[in-house]
Amino acid sequence: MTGYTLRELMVVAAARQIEDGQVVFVGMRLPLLGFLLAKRTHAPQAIGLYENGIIREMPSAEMLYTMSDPPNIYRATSCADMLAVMGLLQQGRVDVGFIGGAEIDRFGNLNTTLVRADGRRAIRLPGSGGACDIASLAHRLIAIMAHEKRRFRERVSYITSPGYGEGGNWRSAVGLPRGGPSVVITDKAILEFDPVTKEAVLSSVHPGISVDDVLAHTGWPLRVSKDLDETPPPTEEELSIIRELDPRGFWTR
Amino acid sequence: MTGYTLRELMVVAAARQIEDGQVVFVGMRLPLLGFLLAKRTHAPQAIGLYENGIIREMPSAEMLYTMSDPPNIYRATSCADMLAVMGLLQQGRVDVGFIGGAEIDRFGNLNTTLVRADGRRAIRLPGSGGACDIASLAHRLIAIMAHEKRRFRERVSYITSPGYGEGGNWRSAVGLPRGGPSVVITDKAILEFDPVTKEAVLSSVHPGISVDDVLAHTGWPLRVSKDLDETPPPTEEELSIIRELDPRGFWTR
Amino acid sequence: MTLSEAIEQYVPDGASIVMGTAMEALIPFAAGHEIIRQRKRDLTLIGPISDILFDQLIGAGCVEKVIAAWVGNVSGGSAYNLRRAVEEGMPRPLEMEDHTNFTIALGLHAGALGVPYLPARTALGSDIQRRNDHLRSITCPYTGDRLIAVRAIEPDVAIVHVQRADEAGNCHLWGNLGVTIDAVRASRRVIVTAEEIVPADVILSDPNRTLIPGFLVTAVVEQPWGAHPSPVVGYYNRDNDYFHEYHRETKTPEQFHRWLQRWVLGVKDRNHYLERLGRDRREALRPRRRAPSAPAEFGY
Amino acid sequence: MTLSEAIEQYVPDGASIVMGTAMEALIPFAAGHEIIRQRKRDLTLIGPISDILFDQLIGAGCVEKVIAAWVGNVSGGSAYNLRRAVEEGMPRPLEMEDHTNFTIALGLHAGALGVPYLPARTALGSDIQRRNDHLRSITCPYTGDRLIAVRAIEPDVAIVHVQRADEAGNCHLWGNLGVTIDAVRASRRVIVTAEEIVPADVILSDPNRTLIPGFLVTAVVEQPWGAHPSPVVGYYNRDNDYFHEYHRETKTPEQFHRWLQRWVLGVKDRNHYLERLGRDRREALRPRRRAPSAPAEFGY
Repeated sequence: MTGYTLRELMVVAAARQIEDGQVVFVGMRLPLLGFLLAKRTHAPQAIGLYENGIIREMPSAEMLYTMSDPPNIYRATSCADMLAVMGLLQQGRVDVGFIGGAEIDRFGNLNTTLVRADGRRAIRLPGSGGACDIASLAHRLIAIMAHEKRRFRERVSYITSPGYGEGGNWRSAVGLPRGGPSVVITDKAILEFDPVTKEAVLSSVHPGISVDDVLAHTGWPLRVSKDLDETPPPTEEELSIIRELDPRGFWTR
Repeated sequence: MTGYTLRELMVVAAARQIEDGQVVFVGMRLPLLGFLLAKRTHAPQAIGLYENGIIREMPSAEMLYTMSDPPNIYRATSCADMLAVMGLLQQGRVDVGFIGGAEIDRFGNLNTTLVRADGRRAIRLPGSGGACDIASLAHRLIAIMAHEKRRFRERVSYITSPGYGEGGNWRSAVGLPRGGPSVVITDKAILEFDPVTKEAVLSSVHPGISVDDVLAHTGWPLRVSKDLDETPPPTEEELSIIRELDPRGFWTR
Repeated sequence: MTLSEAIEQYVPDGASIVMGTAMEALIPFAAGHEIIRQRKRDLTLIGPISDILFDQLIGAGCVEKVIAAWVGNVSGGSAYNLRRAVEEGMPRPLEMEDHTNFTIALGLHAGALGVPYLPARTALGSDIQRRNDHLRSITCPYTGDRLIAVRAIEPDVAIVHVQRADEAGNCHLWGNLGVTIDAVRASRRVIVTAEEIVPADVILSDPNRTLIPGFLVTAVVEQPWGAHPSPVVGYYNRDNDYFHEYHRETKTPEQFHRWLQRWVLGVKDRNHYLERLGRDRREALRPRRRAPSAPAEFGY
Repeated sequence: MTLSEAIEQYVPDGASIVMGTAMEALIPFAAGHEIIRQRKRDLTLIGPISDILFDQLIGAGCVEKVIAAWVGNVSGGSAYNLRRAVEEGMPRPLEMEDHTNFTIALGLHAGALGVPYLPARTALGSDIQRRNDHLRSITCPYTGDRLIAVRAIEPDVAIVHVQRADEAGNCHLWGNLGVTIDAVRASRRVIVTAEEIVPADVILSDPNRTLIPGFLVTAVVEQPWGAHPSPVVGYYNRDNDYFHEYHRETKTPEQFHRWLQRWVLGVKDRNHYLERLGRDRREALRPRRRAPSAPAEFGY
């Protein structure tokens, strides 16, 4: 694990989820870095949508704290309104969407609204923002989050962003037109979802992390794929680009 | 009737329907001239909406053949899309709307789609454009048309733009949120509508036109108001402005 | 890609096409004429109004159905080919799906938003609503109000003309927009004709004017005067005489066919058309004054 | 009219106010702080996200209800006043109507279009939908699809910050627009703060950038730096440090009250605030390069 941080690995794993020419609902922080890394490596034609109304192909020249920072506006492909980009999302024109989460459960449902822990007062979180929309409407959802037992719970206490609900064909039963979580990228591992039951399956562990460690930090008996991989580490090229994008390590250290 | 044409009188009558500060769905030809005349006389703060997306307070400097002509864009208040202006109309923000018509009936329903005359083949007309929307959604509808028996029919053969339907509270029964025809300005007279039955009533005849002439050119037994007026002729000021707006008499001669 | 190639590749027989989306301005006449020259058949034309372009396509026998609010000659009145097609089935029968401007706009907006319908309060009680199964009556789940549900319109192709675009199809357009933005987003394919192809830097300098992003555009073609005789603000004014001439010269099928021969079938392409139009006539339509927009500052 | 007069006249106690309509940019902090200074009470705040402005109003005790998709500190994380209000009822209980960004946008769009609701495919199966009676389940009359009906949102007041306006309130704004246009149209009253009041000729030179026409505007106030610490492209960048400081300095009610005293209650008006901010800090936020938009030609 020398030579790179787990966050750098997460950025690389995120970037690898983007194919060239795809339309990506970007988000901020690690997903944004992942998008920029993908643009600089294997997906130069990828297109980024931001829920504030920005469509952007050319990466911004400076680091962004928020998607509405002036460097994200300067030389954007288009600056329109939220409805314009949400309309594209609802039409099914978005291939991949990234979101984070405070809690996730066995079927990939995410909570960023209200956390109820046993015997403690409920904790109010900021809420959905566009996360629920991305989770509802993108073709593939990538969730990125810290792998902690209190976050990986059997059932989330509030479904902010629908995953596969109770599993199986729940999504189409409730009327969601497509999509669902495809991959969960954590600081320990990568989870995918069973194509039939829609239950999360451990598919890849990061170098230096044991399966037992992952299982110990997951709040339900996590299934392990019979084709379990080790997450490929960042290449030299990927690392040098990330460090150019985040020179002070604000996000990745 | 010396000194002005009936079309000039119609423009003046249209202008007088606009109060200062009102929002007007303008249309073209005589209504446009009426709007411009009102702006130059008693309603300098009136605001014009055009269904192509233009909002305009400053009158255009040149005559328009269509509402999308460049002089209507130059120094407009706003150029947006159709939904923006139709949204304002649907919200109830439009005080007055003007439309023309090929046929009108006793309850102010207008037809610009399909004319069926006895024993003859149906005639296809251009259709609604925005007329049905204006008739459905403006607070007050002003219709402007030639007064001919074949146009003023007991029942129109096709309701393109709803007036009062079958009279009474028909509009609210079908779900229309407001409005209805307020005045019909013809080249012979002005018709208003009974507040209860919603039947057209002859309220004013133009100078030099007899009531019998109007009745003879109306395809149903037209009620005559007991307060029948003579339409006030244009003032010198009004006439000189109209002739400045339409110097070659393209619309008003 | 040439305009001819774009039409050949992306406008198959039987396609539904939205055109004339900026109302009386920016009508893609060059593209429409190319469709006629390529003898496309069984098309469905969609638009709020279309001025005389729809009438020409109808008269040339390309059209099976029109979904529109108004078909005519805006400054002239009736459209004779439309009348002949509806009243006499000439040159072929024509199905009309009558709308209002607003219901066309909402149908395309529904398509652009990815919903199967949008509710509205217009056209209630009209024969337009009663005779159009895509304008059904519904009840609001909150207020109980009676509304109409305007069904989504999702054309196969949008053809739009704009002031300027870059080679990737990112477009700057201005003036009245009509239903252009929603039409582009609602359609499966988008063909853009542009007065000018400009360097990407020009487009990137003003992302708020980039109302059509290139990734939604299937083909972009530089076509100066591509909207003549309709106007393109900043480039040329409306050729009103041309519309009046069309009205006078298409009253009978024979007259129309002479007109069509002169302006469409008998010209090789748009350059040939412009030659026939003549330099003087074009120059007379050019703006007589300059009026550039004040800059907006995008520096940071 | 001064900002203080505008807030006094048009923001009564109990009003519903949409703010932060351009997301993380152009947030009307000057207006929000004036609301706090005037000790308005029982407000309903509406917005997709609000960054820290909503948190400040909540902490100051002005707010009864929030209708929003996200309330926090975009670059910092949690908003402590929001948490205290929801979790502990401090300084007063707070009702939350949870939305997604898209349902807020659609609710305002419904208001702007004058319909009681709009259909959507988002949030189905979520607890957001299940617990919000303004996001009811409906069935499409054409396809039978299950949809949600997003109820119209019609705020009493929209408060927006823009780059430039004329004295009649015709506004030029650019950059990401968020839900600004629909919020303005959906609201009964509109208060605009503008970086600059410019001559009408500047605004008239580009009607396509006039996204807010003056006749919809109730009051327009020149307020340079009116959005600080949020960014206004072309005028100033985001003051990221300020957001981080806010996060560090508002963890307890006592800390928040010190912060509020320093930046809101203890300053007379925006000029006083800017003085306290200091010239150097402001200058450091100014754009370091110029990047004017290419002109669009409106001559004819």
